[in-house]
Amino acid sequence: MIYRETGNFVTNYFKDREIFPMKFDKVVVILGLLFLFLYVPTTSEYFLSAHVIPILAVGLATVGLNILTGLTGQLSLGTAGFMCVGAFGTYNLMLRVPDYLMSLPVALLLSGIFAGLVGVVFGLPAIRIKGFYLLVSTLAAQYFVWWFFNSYAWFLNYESSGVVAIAPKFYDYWGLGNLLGVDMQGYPARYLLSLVVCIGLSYFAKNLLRSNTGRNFMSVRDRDIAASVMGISVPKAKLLAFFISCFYCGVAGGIYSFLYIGNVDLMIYEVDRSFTILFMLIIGGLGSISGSWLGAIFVYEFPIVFTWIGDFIFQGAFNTAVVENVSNMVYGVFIIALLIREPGGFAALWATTKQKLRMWPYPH
Amino acid sequence: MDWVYLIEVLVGGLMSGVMYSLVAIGFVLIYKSSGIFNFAQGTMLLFASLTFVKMTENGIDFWTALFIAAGIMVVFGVVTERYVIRPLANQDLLALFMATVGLATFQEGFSQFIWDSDVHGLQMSKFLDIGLLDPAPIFMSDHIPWLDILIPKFDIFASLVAGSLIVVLAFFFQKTKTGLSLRAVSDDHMAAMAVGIPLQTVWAVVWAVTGIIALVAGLLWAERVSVSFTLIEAVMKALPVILIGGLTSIPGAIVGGLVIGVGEKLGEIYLADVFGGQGIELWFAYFMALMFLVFRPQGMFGEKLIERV
Amino acid sequence: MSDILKVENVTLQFGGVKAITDISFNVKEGEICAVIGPNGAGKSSMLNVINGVYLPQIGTVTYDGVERKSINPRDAAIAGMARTFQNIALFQGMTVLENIMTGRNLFMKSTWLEQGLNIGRAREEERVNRLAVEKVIKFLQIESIRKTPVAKLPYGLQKRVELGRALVAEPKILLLDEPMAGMNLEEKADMSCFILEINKEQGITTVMIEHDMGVVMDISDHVVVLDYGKKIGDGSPSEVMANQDVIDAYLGVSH
Amino acid sequence: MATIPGLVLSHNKNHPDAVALRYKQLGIWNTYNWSNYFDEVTLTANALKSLSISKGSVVAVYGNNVPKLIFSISAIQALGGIVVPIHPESTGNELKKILSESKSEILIAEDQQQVDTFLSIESECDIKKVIYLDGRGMSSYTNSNLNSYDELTLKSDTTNIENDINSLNENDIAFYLFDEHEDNLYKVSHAAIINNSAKIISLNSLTEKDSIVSYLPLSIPTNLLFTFVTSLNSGMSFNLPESNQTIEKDLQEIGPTILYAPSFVFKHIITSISYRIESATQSNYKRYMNHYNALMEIYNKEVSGESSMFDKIKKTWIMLTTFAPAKNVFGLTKIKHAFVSDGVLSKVNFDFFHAIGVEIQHSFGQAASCGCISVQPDHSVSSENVGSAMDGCEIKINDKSEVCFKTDCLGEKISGDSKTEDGWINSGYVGKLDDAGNIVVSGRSEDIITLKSGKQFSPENIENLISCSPFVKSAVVIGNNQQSVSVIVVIDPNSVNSWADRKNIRYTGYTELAAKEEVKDLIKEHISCVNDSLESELKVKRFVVLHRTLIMNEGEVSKTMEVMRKNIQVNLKDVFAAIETNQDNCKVNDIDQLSYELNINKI
Repeated sequence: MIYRETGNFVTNYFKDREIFPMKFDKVVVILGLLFLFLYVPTTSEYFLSAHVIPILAVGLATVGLNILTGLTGQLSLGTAGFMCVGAFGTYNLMLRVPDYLMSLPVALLLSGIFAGLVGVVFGLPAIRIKGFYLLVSTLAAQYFVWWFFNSYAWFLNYESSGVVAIAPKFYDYWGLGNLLGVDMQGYPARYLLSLVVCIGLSYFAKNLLRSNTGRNFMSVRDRDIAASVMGISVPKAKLLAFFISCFYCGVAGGIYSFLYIGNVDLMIYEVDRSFTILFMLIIGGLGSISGSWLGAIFVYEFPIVFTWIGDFIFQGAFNTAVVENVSNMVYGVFIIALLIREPGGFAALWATTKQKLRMWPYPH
Repeated sequence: MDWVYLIEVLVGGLMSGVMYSLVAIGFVLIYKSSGIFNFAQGTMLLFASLTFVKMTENGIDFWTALFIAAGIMVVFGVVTERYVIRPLANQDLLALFMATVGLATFQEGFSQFIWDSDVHGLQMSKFLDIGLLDPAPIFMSDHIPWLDILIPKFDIFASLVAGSLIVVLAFFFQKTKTGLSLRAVSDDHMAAMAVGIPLQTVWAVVWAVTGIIALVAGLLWAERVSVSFTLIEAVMKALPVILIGGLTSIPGAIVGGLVIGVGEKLGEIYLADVFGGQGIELWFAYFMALMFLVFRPQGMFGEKLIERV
Repeated sequence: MSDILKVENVTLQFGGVKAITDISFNVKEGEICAVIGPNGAGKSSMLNVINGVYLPQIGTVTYDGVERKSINPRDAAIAGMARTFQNIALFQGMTVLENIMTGRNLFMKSTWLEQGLNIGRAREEERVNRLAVEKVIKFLQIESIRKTPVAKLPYGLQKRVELGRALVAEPKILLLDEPMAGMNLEEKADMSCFILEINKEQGITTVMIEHDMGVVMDISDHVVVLDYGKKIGDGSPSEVMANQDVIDAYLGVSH
Repeated sequence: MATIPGLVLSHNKNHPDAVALRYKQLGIWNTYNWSNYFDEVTLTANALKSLSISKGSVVAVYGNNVPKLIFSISAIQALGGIVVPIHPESTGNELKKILSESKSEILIAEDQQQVDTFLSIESECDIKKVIYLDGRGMSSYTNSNLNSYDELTLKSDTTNIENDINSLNENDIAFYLFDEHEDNLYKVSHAAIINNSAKIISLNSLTEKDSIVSYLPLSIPTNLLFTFVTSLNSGMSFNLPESNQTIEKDLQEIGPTILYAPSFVFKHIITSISYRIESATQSNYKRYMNHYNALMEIYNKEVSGESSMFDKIKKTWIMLTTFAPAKNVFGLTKIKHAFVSDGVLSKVNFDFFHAIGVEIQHSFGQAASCGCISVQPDHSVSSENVGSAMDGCEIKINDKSEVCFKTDCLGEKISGDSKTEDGWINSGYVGKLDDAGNIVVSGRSEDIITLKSGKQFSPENIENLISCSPFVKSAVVIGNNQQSVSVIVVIDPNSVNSWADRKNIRYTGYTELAAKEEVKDLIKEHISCVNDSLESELKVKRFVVLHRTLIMNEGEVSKTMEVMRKNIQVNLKDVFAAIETNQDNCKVNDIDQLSYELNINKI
């Protein structure tokens, strides 16, 4: 009901394609960005490290999965595997390339590309096989990648424990921190780097979605035969989707290991993480970038909030097993309920609310 | 080459293949009748076996516990059909798949919430006095004199159970009215509705039957790998099985299970060195399935789709 | 005028069932050719052979001077073939505008990187192609629904959008599979007008499958009649009407 | 010295970059500033010059408001030509009459529809050239008189036309306007219509910052005055929607500050508000109705000057939560003045618009008075009157209680004499002056009905009350030489459809829906309500729900959706006869050659 569309008219196609055509939205977005860039870094280290940065990391992976599953309709259960490639790739790039050539942002980007290429390899079967049959390929990716890094200790620099801590020198950024006098290993700096990457990649994804590539992806998802009859190269679209999606997952893996937990640990990238990210995608809404973020926040924060409720209201009545089980039940119920009531997930709920506010008090 | 060892490996593979097949049959039943790729099959196993185990741990005798657990699975199947599948009847297959992912998540949390997340052992020999199972411990391989090889007795028992289950299912589908209407439904939903087959009832029956299969499979699996979260992981292996076998074929599920079971064992023995690491069992099944599907995208017994445009 | 499309001795089988048996016919450049026949006569299969969705076992299709045993649908599109489908094959998750925009994908040369960054060629291409799409939207008089998701549209409008998606690709030849099925009289009249205009004003050769004999007789220049996968008539509408085989097999049965 | 093209010229001189005209095409709003506008006029004028249009040439423009047509008007007049605007839905007969009576030489037609209509009567009139604006679908037309506007302007040059414009005299005839009721053409000079618009502008202090959306054809005299001439004269932006189907959305996008429309448009807005809110959720509907009632209560208090501080706060709240968003949905948020012509709104609707802050101002005028002789001032609270005479006008009521006027902005009849009585022009409407000197119009004088008892009344009043319901599209009162009043009701397909859907009433089309007992009951209930407010003699005793809507092409309703009684009487003579002879049923042989059974219902 605060929306006023009256008097909002477009005079060229660029304006008609804007991501936020309404003045109100623009204001909200600018305020939001100011909040994210100016206020959030000043909050506590704990808040940044336990809430914000991990959400940025898994949210980015969700956006990646969204490009593959939500936009192109290719089911994937290999998300964690591709994140793993990103994490190990970043680690090895930082470790093995001379310091003056490599810096974390560059390593993230390169390992993202590497993860993308791995994705393309496992996406190749998608040219021949369709639908649920493709699950086999992405599961193969998940298990193979995991086994691969587990079997070849070189990638972990022969660390026998299977976990390597990340050396402080990796946060050097070519001495940028020294120049500015900022603690680049500190959480505010880590947060800002993840934030810039996430906003940049979300913007990129949104642009793809509203351009020819995005439309090609969606047409492959909706009717692949019609797509090829329109002259769209279906195999190319599928492989590209695999590449871009896995690129996102790879970068997300790098952020998760380097900017969130601060070590590279294979156990983080088991198949259940792939599922968690799938939950985020489904609950957030397939095909919507903002939905992916909403889903990531919900799925990540629910156990934390639930534990908090347990601690404060029921005096710590919930142990971790209870929290985990209840969270799983809640995710399950949310997924089913949303699929029944609003298949577009949180994103569609949000869009409907916005539409309702615009049309208020009329239903249509 | 030690041929006895080879045969033992092969037989071992076949036996674990039987276990895969048991899970796969549940998948196929649901896929055949409603086109739903039921991701919750694994958690149904967990739920069924946990329910059973908790009851026996609380002193309920084997047959009563089995009966009650079966009852609970039937109720669960019917409830699922009514509150999850039916409201989504008109959605696309991807949405239905995601709903079963949701169902799986819920069931995983639910079964461990109401029972617990501990690891339980299940020793059927405690309850069953079957010659094959005695003397315990059953995992000790037994010598088959006329072939001069060792085969675990339990595997033989499992194969017998699986075999009889398949016979019962075959009888159910060929001879009973519900079974026949289920076959009609799997051929053509619209036509089945047109001739007055109550689609929803049929679906409910299928989910209930699947629940019972899950119970049987769950108990057998649990005997091998213990009753815990790992059951779900083990069941992920059933995925390549059904995909190789073809989503709509029960014989396919069985053959697929055997192929994967044997292939996996052979791969572990003969290929592990090539790949320079142990544990290729983890992914080898998926690669086999993948190779297979690239040449035959609809699976071994799956129906070739002619896409109408 | 020359023949833009020649179908020669095409036979198509599914398993053991023959959908099309030894069919040959020519389509002249610039004409409206109607393919008619009872249900199951192999009309849709014929279109699917022409643009490469199905591969015929025997026979060739010569399009635009190139004789082919088969073609893949994408190459057909690149060579200037656009089509609509009998059971509307719109992309249900997109709006009308996006659907029609997909028809312009062959005109988009920018890379996905440019599109993702929304720079340079990508931006300009969106504008130029949007203009082309808007012209089609205006032509088909669907301005009021341009931002509506196609899934929400009634059947008749969906057919219109699908025509728009084919038309915006600037094809040389347009294959329409029952463009007027399930429409009321008024919608049929509009659709006939659009098809005639596309053909006469833009000079696009049209091959059309249609059931409504009135429409066929009104707007087509050339009629091919199929029955049980065989060709039983070929000629101008009046010739076909006079053909005894056609009257027996088709008109006689349906009336 | 003001002429229509002179105004364009002066805007071009004074503020060439200000927005003159926007029109939506291909999904975006294209903008012409005054300099572009003038260039287009120049180009078109030069093109027309080559067709030997000169001083006194008569050119008909036949179509909807599209930019090319708007430019043509000024271009024709720049050359000293006279413009005859014709409604795009005009039939062959009407077109023929207008063309021949105006002695038009050239016809500018919008598209194929208009060209086809013209070609059907081509042999019967003296048009030398037809210029079509949109050549779509006409590539096979071989008629040598047809010319494409685009080709003409392409060949044309940009010779300056300032001298042509400056040599015009403001007393030259600018338009021939067609009055449907009078069935006659009126001569209107530049000075007359521009002065008339100047009065409206100064009365309402309109400025170039305002904007107006024009979606009705300029052949409607009031529309020509209020939108085209007024916007030219004040310099405000003139906005043209994309197509007839997108008007609502386009109105919302532009958010005009000035709205002009005949009363039927406002009635339509009310109808769509009510059928939209009826399909809302129960709680929303309830809240809406509560708010509606509270708002009307506060409004009534405001009118009587009794509203308290609390009422003001409450109204702000209601507006904020319900009606401001509602206004936004209909694109009414920025409206400062909403002029209504061709009929008045009923009190309920009038009060509603005022309560939500849409200043409805009734106006009265026709071709003879250049579109307007009176307009209600801002913040007027009476729904009955149409305002008092504007400056330079005088009004009196003659002994037949007909409204007569004198004005300095007069349109003269092209043929025959105007109905003058000592310099007073008879408007053709009956009415009275209230105490404040405001005109209260009750209807056209030829429509007056005389009951058997000798009681005389104007049917418009009752018809207005009946068509107040969202379910009624129009109503036709019958009663000449009758014991009692009867009425033919035409249901509104939109709102009755959605009502029927909600009630689970099955139907296949309009005819079947109109014949439903439930619909009859619905109408019956409404008419009984209306009867409560009527004096006993005028109470409606019988009604018929018509099997179809009234058709503009058959002349049953005017271009502004007013009931055209004469033609209805001919087309529906069976219904009239049945009512006059007190039948319970009647068989109608309709214009589509089919016959229908209609029930005549008693109340």
